[in-house]
Amino acid sequence: MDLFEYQGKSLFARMGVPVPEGREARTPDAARAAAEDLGGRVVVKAQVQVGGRGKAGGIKLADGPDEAFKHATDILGMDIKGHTVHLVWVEKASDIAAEYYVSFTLDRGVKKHLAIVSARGGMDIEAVAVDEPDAVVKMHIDPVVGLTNWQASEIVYRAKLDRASARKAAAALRKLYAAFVSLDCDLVEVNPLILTGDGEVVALDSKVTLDSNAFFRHPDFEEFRAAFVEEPMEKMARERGLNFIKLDGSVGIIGNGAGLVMSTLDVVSLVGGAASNFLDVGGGAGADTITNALDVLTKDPTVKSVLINIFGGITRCDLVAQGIAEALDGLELRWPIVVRLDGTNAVEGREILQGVVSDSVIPAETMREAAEKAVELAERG
Amino acid sequence: MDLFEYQGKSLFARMGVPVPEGREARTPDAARAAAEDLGGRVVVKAQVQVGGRGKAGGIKLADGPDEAFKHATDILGMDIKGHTVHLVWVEKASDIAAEYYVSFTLDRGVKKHLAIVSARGGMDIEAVAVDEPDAVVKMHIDPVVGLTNWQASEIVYRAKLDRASARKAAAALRKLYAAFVSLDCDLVEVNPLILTGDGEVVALDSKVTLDSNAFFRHPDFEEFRAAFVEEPMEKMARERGLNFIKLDGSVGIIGNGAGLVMSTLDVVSLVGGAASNFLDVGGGAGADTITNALDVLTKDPTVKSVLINIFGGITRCDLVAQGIAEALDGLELRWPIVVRLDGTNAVEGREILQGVVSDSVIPAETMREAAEKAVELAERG
Amino acid sequence: MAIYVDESTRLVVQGLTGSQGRFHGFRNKAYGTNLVAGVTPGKGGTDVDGVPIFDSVAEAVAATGANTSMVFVPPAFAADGILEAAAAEGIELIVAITEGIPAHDEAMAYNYVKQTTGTVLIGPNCPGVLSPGKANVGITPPEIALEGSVGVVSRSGTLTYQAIHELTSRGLGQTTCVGIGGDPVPGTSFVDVLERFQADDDTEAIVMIGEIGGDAEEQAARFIDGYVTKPVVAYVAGVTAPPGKKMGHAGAIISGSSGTAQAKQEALRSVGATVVDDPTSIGEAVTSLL
Amino acid sequence: MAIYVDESTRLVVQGLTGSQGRFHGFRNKAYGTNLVAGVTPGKGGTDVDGVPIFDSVAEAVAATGANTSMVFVPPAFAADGILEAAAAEGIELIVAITEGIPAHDEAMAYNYVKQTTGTVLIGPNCPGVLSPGKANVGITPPEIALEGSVGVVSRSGTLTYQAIHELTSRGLGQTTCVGIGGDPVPGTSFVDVLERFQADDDTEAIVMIGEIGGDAEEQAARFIDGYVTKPVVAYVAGVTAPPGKKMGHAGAIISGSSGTAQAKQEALRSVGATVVDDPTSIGEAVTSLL
Repeated sequence: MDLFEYQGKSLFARMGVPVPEGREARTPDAARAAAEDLGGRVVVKAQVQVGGRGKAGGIKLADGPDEAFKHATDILGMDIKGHTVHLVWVEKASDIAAEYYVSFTLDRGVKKHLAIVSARGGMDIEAVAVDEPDAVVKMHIDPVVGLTNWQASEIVYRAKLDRASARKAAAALRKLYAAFVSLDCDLVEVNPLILTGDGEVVALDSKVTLDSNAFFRHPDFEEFRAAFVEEPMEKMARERGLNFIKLDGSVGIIGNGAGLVMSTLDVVSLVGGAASNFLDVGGGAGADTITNALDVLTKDPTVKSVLINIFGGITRCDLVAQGIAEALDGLELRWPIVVRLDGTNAVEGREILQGVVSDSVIPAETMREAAEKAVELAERG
Repeated sequence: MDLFEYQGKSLFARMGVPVPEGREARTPDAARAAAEDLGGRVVVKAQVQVGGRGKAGGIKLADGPDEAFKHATDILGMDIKGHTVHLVWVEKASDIAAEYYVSFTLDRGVKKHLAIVSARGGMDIEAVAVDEPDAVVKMHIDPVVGLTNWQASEIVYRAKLDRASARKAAAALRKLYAAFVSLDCDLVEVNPLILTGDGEVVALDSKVTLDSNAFFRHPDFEEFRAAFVEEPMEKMARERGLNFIKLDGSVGIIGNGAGLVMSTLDVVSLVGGAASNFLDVGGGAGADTITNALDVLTKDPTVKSVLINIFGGITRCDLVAQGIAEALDGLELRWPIVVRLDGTNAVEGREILQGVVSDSVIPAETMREAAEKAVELAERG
Repeated sequence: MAIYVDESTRLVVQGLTGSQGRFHGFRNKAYGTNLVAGVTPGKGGTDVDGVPIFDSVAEAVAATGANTSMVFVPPAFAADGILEAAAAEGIELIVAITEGIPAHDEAMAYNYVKQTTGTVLIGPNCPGVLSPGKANVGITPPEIALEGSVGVVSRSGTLTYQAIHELTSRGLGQTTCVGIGGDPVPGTSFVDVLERFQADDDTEAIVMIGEIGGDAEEQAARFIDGYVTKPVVAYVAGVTAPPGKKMGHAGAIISGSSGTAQAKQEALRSVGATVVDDPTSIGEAVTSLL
Repeated sequence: MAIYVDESTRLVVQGLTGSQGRFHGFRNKAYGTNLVAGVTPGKGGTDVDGVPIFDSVAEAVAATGANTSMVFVPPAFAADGILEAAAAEGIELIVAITEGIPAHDEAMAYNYVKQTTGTVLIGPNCPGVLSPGKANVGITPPEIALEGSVGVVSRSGTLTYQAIHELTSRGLGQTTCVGIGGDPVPGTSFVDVLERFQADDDTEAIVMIGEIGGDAEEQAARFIDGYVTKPVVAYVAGVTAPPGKKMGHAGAIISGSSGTAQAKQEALRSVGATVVDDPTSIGEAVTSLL
């Protein structure tokens, strides 16, 4: 789960990483009040989960409350790369002496954590990494013991951060790493981590991705969602434990396992169609799960046909078929469903399916055949 | 540093290990007040840093405040194996369904932490270990990752603790281990860890030894000392950073390094004398350290002669000699000092010493010669 | 021959008393796998359909000589279960089926097991290992498999089944089918499995199923280039998938331009693998190479 | 020949800019040890009497080819310094002088270094290693040593010097003098050093200095019994010492009855070592055996 800047900063603050003081604002009036409350110069920052806010005009400096009101008026409702700004973060302006880049993530290739630090923080860190690789220092961290003090120190010096404040920078790295691990983040990125005029090291931005598999350890994290304006279908899918992504085509896809669903998308494309979504019911789906998945697709007006592609392993085909039968009873389905079942309890599943076969429920023998039928039906529908 | 039972329990409580509620009492009146405060039946427990309190009559059950007063009267001032009772701990009586033994310490031979757990807790766990080794379960813990959940679980089942409360017992083990590591203990021993009638797992006793090398991480631990009635010479030595143990003989010993000091004791004994103390100035002693060490020995009326045995490594003999010279100026020394210097800057040290040689400051060439002279002087003195 | 699991496998299932562990554990047993024990702390001394349950893996190994553990423990406790199995003397192979283990737990367990033991870990979040006609340790439905000479290795659970199905339906049997799982830190990589298939005399061709993300397929391509002489048929899912979640700038800095299905297909094609663009074509491609 | 340190030693000192590190580092250099670098975070780019200082061990190794590190870092940071040296590719030996490292830090560092590297750690809380005439890495005053054929190994700092002194004053030179340190978790044990002395052609006799507590001397006795054919002279300090601090019942359960100086002397005597009861007798005993 990707957090907004201000949410990530609240986690940093919890771990003792200095962040500028600030307030949330959903209206220009609230932004004015926040600026009054904070005093002095403030920065009004669009809260969107996409990079490039600054260039798009989503970050503005205000001399006082009136200007904060004006900037908030401009920024709220703005569209930044397809993301609408519903919220701004108003924070005290910082005195920036230097801008660093810091991130902690997993390097899947090496199977260890990776720290990336650069003294060339700011907007174009990816370009720096390509053009001046030496300016971007990487260090692997063994997840067994975590970031050691010597590593934090070495990376600060190797990346040539300001020497006078090196200990503070190393301390900030250790706290950010502690946040990365103890708060179960997939990513902690700070760009820029700044050095202030008076030698403090402060996180001026945050990009934090939480590992939703670890939410059982952090029940309070669910609260972050309250600030998200979620697309209704995605919200519905998430609440039902389904992995759903909206796409542009007309064939609704339901499958088990990310690989099989991706492959189904590919095959639908190969036979000339286009998927209207990616929907993975995961492993061990029961009848309810399938009914829920079909229910989600009923909310999508672009769907013209649905392809259910199941290869049972931990998932049992008999339960899938039962789910389809239950959905036919309980839901109003506007489109035909092509169903392909193989694997665990496929024979039992196909038997159940035989009982509900109709013009709207069409069994298919293979994945390719299923794709062809579904695309054909979508074109007709 | 060894803690009193109630101090160790305060650390357990800090880590979430259940302990009975209780109060300190230094007078019978205070014990009465504690019992009133706690209500119901209470246990009055002598706070001494030695085993076998129970057998010695240092632990007594009281039905109410008056009996608590009476028991405290008996116990306070009692001598238990040479330890005077200055303080009792009055705690709510527990309903004991089973008594376990649990400890965490370092197994030096294997260089890993060791958990020892037995369902046969109580007073004679050492005898159980000898007579029924299978009843005492040991498990090594890798200090790199610490006690894992599976280890805590396995040891509880292998030691045959009550199955119905096994999860609570495993949780208590994990918390006690967390105390052992995060509070830098050399030893955490709970005997007994009890199962109560209503299925709770509670630490009924504690034996905690803190690692004084780690006190820089736990500045609050110094407060525990306030409860100790320390022998004045030992207190003085500790405050001056000297490793001092009082012994029975007449030759005061000052040396650098535990091994050399022990060896000096052995040689003094070989040549017919007996040391009045063990005093190790440690590595890198300066002139002050030596002056301080001599000052400590001035408080000991049993000293008849002093042997300073230094083999310089990180310690510099010139600074040692300078310290002796300064002590001669600043302190009133009632006894002769035999000095043997070798190693780092020995030549310079011996030169400085030459300047203060007298009947009271006698250089020696070898350790054995130094011991012989010191013993002879002690016999004369 | 087969790799990882065969007639000598003596299987303990961690979580045999749960519904999934029981269903799949006994399906494996029904297939002929030597299921010797289950482990569920607190249920030691009981049994499930005659298979004894122990409180710990160590006790199970001591009592039954188990050499392989399958982990069906819930996500919150699965990494601990992997550590337990790895610490038990005698367990040589751990197959971790559990999906949804927190990433940091998984990374820690993987590295610690590697640093302190010689135990092989497959998974987590994988369908397990099936050596047709010999043993099944995992959740792959065994009826779709056929004994033969094709080695199958896959990052994706259900696509593994799809691949096996395509082979079997064309009469192409398998030596062993290995699902390495799609999690960020798989215990066993494509390279590990390719190395075993290359060394296995009975394996004549290899089918490899990849997907977008990470660089495991690119690593596999480099290994194939240097060490694999047997024909390889590869399929990579996700050609039309929306761009995957990128881990901030960090992700881009780590991976550079790699990670797309197209880049992976190209890497594999460039080292001589036959790359198909539809899983339905896998069987045909293997037939043409044998 | 010599063990651990010799003319090929290229030494980096962690903490060379501190007063102790500087005094001993340069005493080692004056003895002929090839001191190539110092490490003090924040002082990289400076030098001490011409020896360059780096911010990290890795940088020092990269710039100077150091293969041995001596740790003079204060106790609170010393375990971290050991981990740093062990992680630096090229460092083969770490000699940790620092006294007073918290026990848990030490135990963690020891086990992690052992699990993840092949680096040899001697100490902490030790006087280091001196190969007379070749190199000195530590705090042993080198003027007391003499090149020769006796190997010295000791748990006690100052007693090591005493033993060397006794040998030298009788004209008995040493191949190498190794102080393994008296801390609860020494990186190198008696057994490790005995094994090297046994394998070293130039070492003709071994002097071993033990003390009360632990079971390192008993382990050494078992090793001597099985593997050491060279004469061993042993001294154990603490015969008349007050009973050491016993770690509760746990200590008694772990150690049984061992740990006393008498038990250690007996164990060593029983395997053929010559046990002396006064360090002054060490030289005489060695003379009688050679």
